[in-house]
Amino acid sequence: MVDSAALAVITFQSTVIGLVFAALGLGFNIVYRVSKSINLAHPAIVLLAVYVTLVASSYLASHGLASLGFALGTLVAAVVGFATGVAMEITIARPLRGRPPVALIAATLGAYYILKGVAKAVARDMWTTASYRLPGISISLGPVVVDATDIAAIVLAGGTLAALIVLHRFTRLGVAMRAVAEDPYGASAYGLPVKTLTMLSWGLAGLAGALAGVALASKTGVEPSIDLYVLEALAASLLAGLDSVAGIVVGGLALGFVRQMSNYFLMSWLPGFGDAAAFILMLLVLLVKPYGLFGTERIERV
Amino acid sequence: MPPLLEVNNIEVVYHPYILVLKGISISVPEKSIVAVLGPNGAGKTTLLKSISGLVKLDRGRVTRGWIKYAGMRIENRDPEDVSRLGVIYVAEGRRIFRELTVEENIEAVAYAWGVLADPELVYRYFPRLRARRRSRAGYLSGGEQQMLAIGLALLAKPRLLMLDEPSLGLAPKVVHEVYEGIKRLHEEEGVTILLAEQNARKALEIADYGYIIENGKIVMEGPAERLREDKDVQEFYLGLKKAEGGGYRAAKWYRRKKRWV
Amino acid sequence: AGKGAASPTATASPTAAASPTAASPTQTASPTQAAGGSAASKPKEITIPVGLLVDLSGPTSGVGRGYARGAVAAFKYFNEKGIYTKDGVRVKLEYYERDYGYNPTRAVQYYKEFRDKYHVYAIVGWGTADTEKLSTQTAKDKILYISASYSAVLVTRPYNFFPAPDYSTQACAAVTWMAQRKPHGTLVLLYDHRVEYSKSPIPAIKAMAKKLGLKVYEVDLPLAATDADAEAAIQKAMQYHPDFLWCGNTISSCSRAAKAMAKYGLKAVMVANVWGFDERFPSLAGAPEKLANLVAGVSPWKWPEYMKDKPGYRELYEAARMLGIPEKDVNLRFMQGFINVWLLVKAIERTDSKTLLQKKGEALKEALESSCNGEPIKLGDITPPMRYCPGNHLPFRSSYIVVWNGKDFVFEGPITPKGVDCVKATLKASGG
Amino acid sequence: MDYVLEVEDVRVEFGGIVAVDGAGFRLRPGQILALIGPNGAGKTSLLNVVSGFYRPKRGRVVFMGRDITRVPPHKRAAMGLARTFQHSELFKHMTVVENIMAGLEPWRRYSILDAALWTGRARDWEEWARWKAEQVIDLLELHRYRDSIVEGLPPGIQKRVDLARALAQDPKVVLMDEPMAGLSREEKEDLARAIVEVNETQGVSFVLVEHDLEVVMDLCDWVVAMESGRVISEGPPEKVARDPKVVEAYLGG
Amino acid sequence: MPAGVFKERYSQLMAHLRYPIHWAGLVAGLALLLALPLAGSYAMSLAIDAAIFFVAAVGLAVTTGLAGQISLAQGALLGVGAYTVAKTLEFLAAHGGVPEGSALLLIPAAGLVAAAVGLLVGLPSFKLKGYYLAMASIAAQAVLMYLFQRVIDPNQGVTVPDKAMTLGGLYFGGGGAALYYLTIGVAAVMALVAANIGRSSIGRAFKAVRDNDVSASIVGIDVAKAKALAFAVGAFYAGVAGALYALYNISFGWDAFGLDTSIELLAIVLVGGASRIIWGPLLGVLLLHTGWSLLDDVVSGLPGVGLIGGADTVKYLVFGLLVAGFVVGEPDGLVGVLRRVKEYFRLWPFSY
Ligand SMILES: Nc1ncnc2c1ncn2[C@@H]1O[C@H](COP(=O)(O)OP(=O)(O)OP(=O)(O)O)[C@@H](O)[C@H]1O
Ligand SMILES: Nc1ncnc2c1ncn2[C@@H]1O[C@H](COP(=O)(O)OP(=O)(O)OP(=O)(O)O)[C@@H](O)[C@H]1O
Ligand SMILES: [Mg+2]
Ligand SMILES: [Mg+2]
Repeated sequence: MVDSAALAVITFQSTVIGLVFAALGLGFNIVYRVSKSINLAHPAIVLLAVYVTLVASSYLASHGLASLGFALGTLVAAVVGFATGVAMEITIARPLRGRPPVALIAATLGAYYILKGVAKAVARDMWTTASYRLPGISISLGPVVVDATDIAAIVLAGGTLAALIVLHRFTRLGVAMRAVAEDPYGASAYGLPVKTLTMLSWGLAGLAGALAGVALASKTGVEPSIDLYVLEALAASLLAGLDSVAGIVVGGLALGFVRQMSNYFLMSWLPGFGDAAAFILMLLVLLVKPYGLFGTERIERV
Repeated sequence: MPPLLEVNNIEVVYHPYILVLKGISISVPEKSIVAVLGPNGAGKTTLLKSISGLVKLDRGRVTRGWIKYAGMRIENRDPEDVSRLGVIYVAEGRRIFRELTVEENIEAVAYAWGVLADPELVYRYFPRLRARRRSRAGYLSGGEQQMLAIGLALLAKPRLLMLDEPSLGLAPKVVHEVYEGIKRLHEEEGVTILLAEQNARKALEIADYGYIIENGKIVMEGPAERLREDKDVQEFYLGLKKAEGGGYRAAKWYRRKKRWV
Repeated sequence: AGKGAASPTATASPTAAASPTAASPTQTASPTQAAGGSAASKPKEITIPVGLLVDLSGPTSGVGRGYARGAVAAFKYFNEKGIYTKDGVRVKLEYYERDYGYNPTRAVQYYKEFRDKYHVYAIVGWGTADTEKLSTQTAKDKILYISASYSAVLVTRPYNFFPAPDYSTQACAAVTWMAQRKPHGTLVLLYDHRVEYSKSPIPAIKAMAKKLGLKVYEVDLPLAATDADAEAAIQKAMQYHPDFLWCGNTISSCSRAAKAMAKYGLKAVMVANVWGFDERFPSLAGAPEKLANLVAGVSPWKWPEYMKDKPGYRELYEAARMLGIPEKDVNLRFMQGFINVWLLVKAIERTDSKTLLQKKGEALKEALESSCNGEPIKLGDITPPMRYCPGNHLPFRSSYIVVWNGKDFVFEGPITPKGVDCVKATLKASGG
Repeated sequence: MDYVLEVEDVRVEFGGIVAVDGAGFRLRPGQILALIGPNGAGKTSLLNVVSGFYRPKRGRVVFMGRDITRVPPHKRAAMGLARTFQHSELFKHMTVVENIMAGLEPWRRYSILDAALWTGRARDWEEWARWKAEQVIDLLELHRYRDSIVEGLPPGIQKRVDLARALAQDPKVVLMDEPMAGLSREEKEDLARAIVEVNETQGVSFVLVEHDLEVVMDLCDWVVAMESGRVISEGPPEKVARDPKVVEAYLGG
Repeated sequence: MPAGVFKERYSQLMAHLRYPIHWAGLVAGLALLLALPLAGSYAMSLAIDAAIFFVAAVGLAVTTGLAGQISLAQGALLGVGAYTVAKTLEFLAAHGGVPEGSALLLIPAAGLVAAAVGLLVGLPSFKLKGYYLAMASIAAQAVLMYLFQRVIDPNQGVTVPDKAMTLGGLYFGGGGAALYYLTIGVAAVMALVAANIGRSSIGRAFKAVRDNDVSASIVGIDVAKAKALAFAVGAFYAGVAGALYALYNISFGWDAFGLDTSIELLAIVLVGGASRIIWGPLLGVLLLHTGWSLLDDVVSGLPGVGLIGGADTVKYLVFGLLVAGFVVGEPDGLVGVLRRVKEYFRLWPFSY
């Protein structure tokens, strides 16, 4: 018994969530490209941005700017996200350049705690379950209803993805970033602006994390535990291939669909199997394509 | 006129306390080719890396002495700043971006130099790269990789080009080709070249002046032709003793110890 | 958050010093000293250590913060006001606040710190999973444990207390209310099938529904639900044409489900359990008008905002004023933390200093259990008279159904479920 | 047995690229054979087929009379087929002596339980392995570096460690990929001496891929020249060096 | 080898305790551990807890640090060990009763069961590398977690019966001196075993696979077998740690074995210094695990805590700064810090 209305709704929601996952995963890929490391602080950047938006928008609301609150709050969060990324590059990634990637991973874990502390300090009394105030839009497309949170998520996640993918794929900057990622020594010897590019990349990753985080929070509500979704988005990154920026869209959508569809269709037998299913899918894909769907295979020669 | 590059009595230490260069001074006049020779581990690479600033990334440091390039002190500067000044270092072991295609390698470096860089330049000097432009550089043969590495350096329009063992692992014919390329570059573009080599014969063929480093110290220096004539250099670096019945198989029975050091 | 402000600094605060009964710190006998020394000289004031285990940073910190705030406010408030044992000795509560981030391993570690380093008499704790798991140990260690988890399992544990009916009894009240509104209706249960907290009242609900003639279906709704999960769950639920929904998760998950309900125009009434519904619910769900009379929550108590001047509730506001907490923050969560500490205060008030110092947690337990056949415990008007009996720590059985009418919350009830022993139904199902 | 190693008609492809296209060679016991050819001729790929890292599309490898084309690489080492590499492929975070001893793993004669409890069996074997390693350390004069981490060592020393790791396995055949690259004249002589010594005293056969023609001429009994994956010339060194095809493709004018 | 100290046999070079200073350290360490119960039961609890995580981390250090296979399933494998104990006892209780002290006997069994599961977890390592392998292990973590939630521990809580933890009048549950000595004893033996494996040919094979798996296979190491073994050994440690976890916690549920625990264990290994399989995990556990428990008192004493949002907030800031500061200051992990101190004294007064 497949209810077609339900199927349409779930398909739409899977797409939205998939886009959000893709945007969340994007930050991992960008950082991986320049620093060959997983940024474990990425979830905390998301957390910070989500609460910055909440605090900023409620501050604006209390000053009579309720209608602009969300938009301006998001803007503030984007700036904070970018700045956080840059700050991480300067304080952590740069001193550890040339060291084994595990050192950077461990350091980003430290940054995770710091940023979570900062998020808590920013939120203070607002460190709680909340939701953004969005206009009461409701558009019906057949059985599917699109509301303001859907629109916010699609615009934020989709916009972030589109902008950064264009930047990485269709400009020389993207190639230069890959070169820097592969061999920062060599790159600096050939005159590539390694510091600037690395900093910019981390900044953009932070920015992407912030915007994706706000997109996520409009779909889940603002939650102290919202950072947990971000680790799941890591699956999207690997599914796509860690060094593929454009592939992340496919990775995110695949994750969104598998997660939601198995949650729905397996509900009676395996309730809540979505997360595990998403990881199993990823594992199966990786067993066939060990560097993800679009990742570049590592060159192995002796 | 002062030399383009002057290295004065530098000491270089790697983390934590490995002293590698123990007071080295060299000078490279504008538009010359200077060769640095020496056995394995002597410190040739370290010398070039200290000039380019790359020692820093190996957790090394110039702890004494100074390096002057075009009148500026450049020791312990960031490598990207040094390369911006026109000092381009082509590392040993064909340091290219192996995961990128040939074309992308060129694009990446061209990005750094903006409109100044002419990607075609690479293909002009090393035409055989054109055919492989879409291959990932890691799959190129050794000679092609070396050509690409030098080609990338060209894009930066270097004033001082430092080459670290450009002949390493190349077939004789390709060594010849690469050296021809270097010579052409020197002549046509007027690039000053600092060359570190094991292949002393090849290096001294094109160099104006040479230094021999052993164990972090300069043990001998002089104009190239004079080094070529030196008996010890001949024996230990050029292997010219064959005429006297030496050769590799004979090395088993007879081996003279070096006098220097 | 470390050592509570009930330590000497707070004792020496101006208000305390001005109060005639306040003793200066030097006169304060430490409990160990007093217990070990001659019992003849009665100390003027004793300090007893208490652990406060809360989630301020983990997945449940969205409600955990309010709860912790209420508890801390209560510690400070009662310390200031003065807590006296039956024999008139003043008791100061020295509390140690620990944020365990909902991590069970850390909960155990902090428990050991409370027990072995601070020798606490009592702990005011938090989650279902950690409280249940610690309950065996607290019974052995004889430490009174008052939790924010109202799990039925805890009703039978000797040292566990809470001033509310257990989840199952609360849920049974909700089912009773549903049956009253529409006999033989259809009920869909939304809850996370994997989480003990969400699952805990399900067997009781099923038993009650069967008894009252409601049809029951189950739908999985993750505790960490996105709109995609919530909308899928609601779509699934709609296929059963429900009259009622039960949401057994926490407020974020339940409010997402309500949002989906409004979005797809499902006209069923959702009743959420106590942690799934509070003052924020309509705004979290994002469609306050559309959800009028469609969303409700169970609550064992009326909410502070509606009872401002009533005894018991007055103390909440007084405490908040004293600590500079804005009035709007005196909400259900704040009250839950506050009354848990208050219950501890009640226990102290029902024992005498000698027994307290000698038997520590056991004295507190016995004091609370003395309500079984003796004077019941009342926390102002917040709770009805409560009786804790050995082996059955269910203090009362009635709950309100709090209905959102589009503008305001309306309290229906109190409702006392009848005909099914809801605690037993749950205990039987969990095999404990 | 005429040949210790026979490599016949090997073909290796990577996507569209044909790296080896029907090349092969035969190695007599005690022989030192050189494999020469321009960069990209497929020399390394051919060695990779022999040591089992690449699986050929066609052709076969016969080692001591046994077809080993399908034998996994780690088993070939145990059979007496050792290998050194073109670029450093050492275990770079391990010390020199550990690197050498790692090559003895196929001969380990104790179980993980022995290891865990460090029983006599484990101890005795480790002692033997260490002794074995010290033998080659002596031979190749690596004493100074015995306990150094490989990563920081100069490339020339790393080459020597690589050879030591191979020789410790008591091989019948050693495949060496550009052993002389990056060595100074003097070091080349040292290495050559070691090769000749092992060759003459223990009868070990060698396949050298080498660009230094002088070394090839001096050391080798037989030279195989390749180009574009095919053998273009074969024979005694002097003959091959004069072959116009070789001069054209490899040596240059 | 310092001048003047000569070894006659190679095996002496391989001994763990080569110099008098090693012996002195061992004696001092042992004395400290034996005397620790004098510091009170909280100190013992901290030590037991630390020892349990230490064992699990040493296992992970073998898998990840020694053999280079990143695993984020160690938390779930800890659960496998813990549930092996609890579920076997549950079964025994239902079929004739729990023998005295049986929980103790189940410790090695827990290790073996976990090792078997660990083999499965490690299967993708034949194909995957680095982060991709790490992700595959998250998949294993997720699947195991689902099994715990739906099949093995649907009530989110199991309890080890007291009788199973009592032997010869001693009670090994929850804490106390008996469990303390048992735990540190097990931890010490497990550390020794790891060190032994590390210096054996098997350990060298692990390291070879980590450094360069291609050349490892060509020089004769069975890479697949080595990887599988590394996973099994690591999982065995997790299983043993899980059994001890069961004894110490008495009651526990699947929420203790989530991805956060796996991440914590990996962080312990990485921050401590991945290449040293004993000292790295030890220092990592002390900083990241025990340090967290000890930080509360420190943090609440800091001035201005209330201004930044309370001690719980400040704790995150301080802890994060500690971790990041240590790593950035010494990328080789905490072990690197130790080495630096040692180096400093060795060269003193000629500090360069
Ligand atoms: N990153 C490093 N850390 C520590 N020591 C190093 C480092 N890099 C090089 N060394 C040491 O410095 C010395 C000089 O090395 P360098 O690479 O400069 O020699 P080289 O003359 O270029 O040798 P080759 O001809 O083999 O390239 C060597 O002994 C080497 O071990
Ligand atoms: N793993 C691989 N994937 C794709 N192409 C490869 C791979 N290995 C080698 N090739 C290609 O196969 C050809 C032969 O390479 P090989 O390394 O065998 O040459 P070689 O004779 O050893 O050259 P050199 O003297 O430069 O080392 C080259 O074109 C190379 O790009
Ligand atoms: Mg060099
Ligand atoms: Mg080759």
